[in-house]
Amino acid sequence: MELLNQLFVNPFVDMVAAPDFLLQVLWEGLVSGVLYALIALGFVLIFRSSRIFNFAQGIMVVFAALTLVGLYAMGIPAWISVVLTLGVMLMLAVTIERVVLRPLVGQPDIILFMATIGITLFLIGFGELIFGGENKQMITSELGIPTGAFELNPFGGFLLLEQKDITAVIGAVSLVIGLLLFLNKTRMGRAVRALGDDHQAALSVGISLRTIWVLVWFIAGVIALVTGVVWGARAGVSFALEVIAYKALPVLMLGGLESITGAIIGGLAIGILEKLFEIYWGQPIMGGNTETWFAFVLALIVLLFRPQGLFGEKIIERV
Amino acid sequence: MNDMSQDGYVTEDGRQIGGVMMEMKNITLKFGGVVAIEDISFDIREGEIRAIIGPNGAGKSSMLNVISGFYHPQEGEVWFHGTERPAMKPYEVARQGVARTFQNIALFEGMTVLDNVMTGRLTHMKSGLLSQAIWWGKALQEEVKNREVVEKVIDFLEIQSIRKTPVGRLPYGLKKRVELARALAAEPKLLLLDEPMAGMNVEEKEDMSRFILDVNDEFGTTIALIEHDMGVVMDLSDRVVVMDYGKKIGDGTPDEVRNNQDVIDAYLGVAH
Amino acid sequence: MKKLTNLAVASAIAVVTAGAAMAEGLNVPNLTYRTGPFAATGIPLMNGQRDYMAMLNARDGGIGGVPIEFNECETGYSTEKGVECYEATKGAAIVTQPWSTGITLQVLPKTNVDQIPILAPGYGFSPMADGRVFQWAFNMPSSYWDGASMILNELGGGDLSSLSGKKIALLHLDHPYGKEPIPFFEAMAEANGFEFLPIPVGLKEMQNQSAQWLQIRRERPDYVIMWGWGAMNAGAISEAVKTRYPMDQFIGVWWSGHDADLATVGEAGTGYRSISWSAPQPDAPVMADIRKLVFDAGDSLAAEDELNSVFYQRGLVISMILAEGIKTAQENFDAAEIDASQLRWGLENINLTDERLAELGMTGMVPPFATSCANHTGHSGGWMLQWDGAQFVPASGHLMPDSETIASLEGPAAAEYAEANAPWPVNEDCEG
Amino acid sequence: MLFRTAGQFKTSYLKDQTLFPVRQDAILLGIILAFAWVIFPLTASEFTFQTLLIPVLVYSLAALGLNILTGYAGQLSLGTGAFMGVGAYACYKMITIFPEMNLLVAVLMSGLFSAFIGVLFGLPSLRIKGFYLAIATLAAQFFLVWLFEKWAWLYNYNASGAIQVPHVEMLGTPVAGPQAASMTQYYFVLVVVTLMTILAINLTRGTQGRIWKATRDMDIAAELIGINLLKSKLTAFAVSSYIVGVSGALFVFLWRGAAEPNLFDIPISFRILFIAIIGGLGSIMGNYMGAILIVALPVVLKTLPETFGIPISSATVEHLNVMVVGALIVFFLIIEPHGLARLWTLIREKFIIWPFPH
Repeated sequence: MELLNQLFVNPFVDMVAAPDFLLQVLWEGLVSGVLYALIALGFVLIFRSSRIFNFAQGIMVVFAALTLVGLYAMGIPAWISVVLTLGVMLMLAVTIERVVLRPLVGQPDIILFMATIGITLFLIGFGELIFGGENKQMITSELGIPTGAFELNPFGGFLLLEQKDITAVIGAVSLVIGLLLFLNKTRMGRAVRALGDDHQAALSVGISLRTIWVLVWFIAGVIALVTGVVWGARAGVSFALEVIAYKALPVLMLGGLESITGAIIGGLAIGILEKLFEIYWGQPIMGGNTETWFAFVLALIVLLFRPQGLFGEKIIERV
Repeated sequence: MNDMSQDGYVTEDGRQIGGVMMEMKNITLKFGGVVAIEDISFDIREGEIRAIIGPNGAGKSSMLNVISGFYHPQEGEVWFHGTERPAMKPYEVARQGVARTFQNIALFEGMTVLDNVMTGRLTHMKSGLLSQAIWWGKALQEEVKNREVVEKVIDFLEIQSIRKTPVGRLPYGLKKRVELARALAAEPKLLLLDEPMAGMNVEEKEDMSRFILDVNDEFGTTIALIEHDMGVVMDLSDRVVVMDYGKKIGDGTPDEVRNNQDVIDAYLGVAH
Repeated sequence: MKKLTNLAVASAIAVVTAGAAMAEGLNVPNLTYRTGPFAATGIPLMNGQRDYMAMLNARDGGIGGVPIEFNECETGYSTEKGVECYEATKGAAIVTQPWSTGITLQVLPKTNVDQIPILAPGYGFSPMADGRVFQWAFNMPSSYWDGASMILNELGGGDLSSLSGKKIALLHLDHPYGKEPIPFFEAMAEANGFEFLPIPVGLKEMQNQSAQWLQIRRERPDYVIMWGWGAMNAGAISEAVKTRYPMDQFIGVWWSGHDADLATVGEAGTGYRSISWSAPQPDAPVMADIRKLVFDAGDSLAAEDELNSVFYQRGLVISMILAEGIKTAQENFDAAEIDASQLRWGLENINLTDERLAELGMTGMVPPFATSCANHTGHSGGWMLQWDGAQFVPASGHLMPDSETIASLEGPAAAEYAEANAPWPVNEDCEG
Repeated sequence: MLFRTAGQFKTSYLKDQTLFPVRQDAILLGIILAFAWVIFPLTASEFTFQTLLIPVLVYSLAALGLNILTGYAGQLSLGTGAFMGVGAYACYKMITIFPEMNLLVAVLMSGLFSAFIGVLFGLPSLRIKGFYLAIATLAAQFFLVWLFEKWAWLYNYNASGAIQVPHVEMLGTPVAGPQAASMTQYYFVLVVVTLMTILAINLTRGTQGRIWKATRDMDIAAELIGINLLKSKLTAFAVSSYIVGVSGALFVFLWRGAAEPNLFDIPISFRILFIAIIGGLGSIMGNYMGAILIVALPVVLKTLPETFGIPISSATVEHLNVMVVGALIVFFLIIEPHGLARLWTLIREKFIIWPFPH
């Protein structure tokens, strides 16, 4: 009886008792969700265009952020550092296409997946060798990101919205809009989209497969940089960030590997639900830290009922 | 329908065909809103070679998948050996003695020819995990006994020389033959062949036809086969079902079917 | 660029040490972590340790005329790699410095067999203070329980009963290190009637503690004590600022008092305190030697602004303690080249008085303390350091832990450990 | 020359199915076994036992377990570490509850617990496939490690949350705990690993092996020829998790001596996966080759520059090690996606037909 109360009654009583706190929880969840969605988006783009499950996406986030901070530390002005970092991400995309993807064309999916794990390790070692392992500060104010906070007072309580979180949300939304415009309105973009459906069709647009792959990996690099900046602004930059990359995986399970909408909605849903669960169930009943596994277990349960994910199309098996 | 007695009939070349082995009654299969098979009934008799033909997209493969339990029809019944077959998993159907080949070769690419054919024997193997792990007792006896059966099939299909070759390295025609070997190794009561001659040259087609006839002849195996191309099938089969757009448009001996106006229209592509 | 020069310097030093490996010397390896998620806090400490030994080598030709061979073995704070390093270095070494509570716990039972002292200054298993049971382990000058006790004493203004009815949260790393003070806090909570609330931070959540801080906002504890490390510290402090938790009610253990962690929030962190058994003394004579003989000579891996930080200078203190142990042993056994068991005796008989500290040029960097056969910690006490918006400054007099209470907990815990790991040798010859 | 197979005929099916149809292979194995059982123990130092020999064996065994699931049955798992943890904690609980228990029995039994948990987490594999399943195994990884942290009963309410291997004797000799000699521990591990390897070889070359491989290569066809996919996959999860669990128990009891929950976290899962990939998925022998490479690489990287007098800091070595492992994975995938084992097979085939390559 006591357990039932704790499971089904108390959490909701708590929510109603302190609505300002609930709003804060939702906001915190939303901000994490935006970041999960961004990382998942990078995965989806690459998966759609090349059927590669890019495990390195999360490390690219750290690598991009480290490069940015590292360049700035050398005395290069902030915005020029951003441009140079983009250059580095482009070089990375070209290198990966040339050194890893091209020789592995036509290999089974699992082999390519393993190769991206190899890339992940390489980038960790390389990044730490060049930039060192210590935690660095993101150059938040140098990039013009406001660092203050808005305090709202709903329901007589208080709700604190950090300006850099708001910037993160706005940045993410504009990035997604930009990306959708690119995919839908430009020739290159349409080629990338078509690639997801049919390689031949994509080629008929007249852009080589290699160019598209480099492009896609570069876009993933840009997304990584944006993610790195907003997350770094919250928590600093070091390879300890890689753990957040794992959170994008259950997002992909929920949203489906190929759905951009799925990545966004899945990311937000997981961000918010895991926070709610941790605060109202995990901490009071289970000793806390449930965020490490909640998203995975949730995705697993959803998948049991919908094996194609929430936004995937129903799979008809053929012989 | 043919007006044949319940006890079977005698074919043109003088073989005695037995009673009904499998009967499809009013099968309807849909995928979402798409109707793949619409109200089709036919039967397969002991010892006969039964063909299902029709143009692309006629629903032949779907029908074969219904027989092997891979698809479950929304309406209709499947009767096997005189009893209605409940909805069952494909592997349960296989254990009832139904073996098959596939339109797009479905061999286990990572294994040798011998191992592939041995998988055909799995429905006959019963030894436990422990016995297998210590490679002793029942597992060992089974291994040898079943190997003997498999070697007979290998001899029969003349693939002795490629026994230990990984399947991935074989040319197309040989792969088709290995697939047949795998199905035969199961010693099936009913053998389903999904376009066994697709993509073959004339010589290979002749080889395959000979094997099919020999299988039917030597082991008395009942065979149901699907073909896209009418020519070869007409010579092979005892009775033919013709499908078009998910409907049955003809059923009977090759001669009857050949003279059926609907069938001629379907093949010549008369507008519907 | 800085990084590259560092690399070059590191390489050059490695040549020297590799050369030294051929010569006879005092082999004192350090199991460092300059990589991985905890590197940020590890690097300045290890730079300090290294530079002190380099200074001794440059100034005095080592200790007692014998050069010190100070080799590093990289663990990345991974227990597994740490044990590997322990195995790799223990052959020739006279001491092992495991640098992680996880590694310490793992090698602790092996040191009895391998007969090699573990030096874990200010970390490891608190009951290691009991030298009768833990003959080979040393965690001077203060154990975690000392730290916890000093914090509570400061919070209670010397009278723990004043904490009655209060709620005290422990924000801790969910790792052997972070869990170490929990038994002490639990015992104290029960004895003094305050509510104790442990809030674990998983290794994966160090940089994303919003859930923990939401919990703090909900529970409204009167004080938050932090047992954090690596990226967790900076994460917690910026969350605290964000949650508007009053900084003067937020106190960290000595490993949560790293200048760089507070620098991320700057002014907003003003008032945050950290208990410490060491304090930076920029004008201490020893710093002049370090600057002249090591830093200016280009032998240091540290950056200029690191030299006056709490952690770098604590690194110096740690190496000084080891050097004192070696020196004590050399004098007692009248031998320049000492072995592991002689060093054990040395570490058991350290007597670091004010006079000795002045001699070393380190007055005020660590409180005086003395060890004995039975007391491997020394229980030096410490100071509160407070962040003034730009750096840590001492903000209290010399604080002492509640040694009686701690001793009453240490004994049984040590005995329990020995029993669980039976047969465990106990040194009965020790006099209190 | 070495591998001339002419003149070796098989006169029965059973002989054709022997492990080493080619006599030279059996001789080679004999030499390897002689090294493992006699020569290494006689010559190895304490350091070699602890940093090379024992870890190679333990990691090979874990990789062998993973390989059964991923290499043979085709189900990608990223949660190996957690299942090693289940084995380790199970063994710890059994030994502390029943101190008189024979350690060998405890180690072999601890696998049963991880097999059970493995089957539980394997249940979704019928509906969830490919990468989705791989991510689902991460649910096991994160949840179980969390449980190891939170369920204090598992570590006997120890304040540090870590488990410490108690002193265990067999026949009057210490085999686990601080007083056990490395050589004793090595032989203990060697016995278990040899036993497990023999069982695994038998399982994978016979009926069950064919069922798994069929499931891996084409699950739909496998089901249509009569394979119960759920049973096949669950058997793979069970056998794999059993072996992984046993390796976990060895990992803690016969090597590490203590363990904290995060020891079983993602990094070790990936390390085992790398061993299996680099060694060769779907190969038993590959696990050993992969483990030797992954275990020896950091040691070599550390000592090689020193021997040539090239100065290198310990941190740089660690960074380089991570980089090199990453690069090696990519390199091996490019030159031979099937790993070291396949590389060896190709070399061997060249030997067999030498000197007439056509």
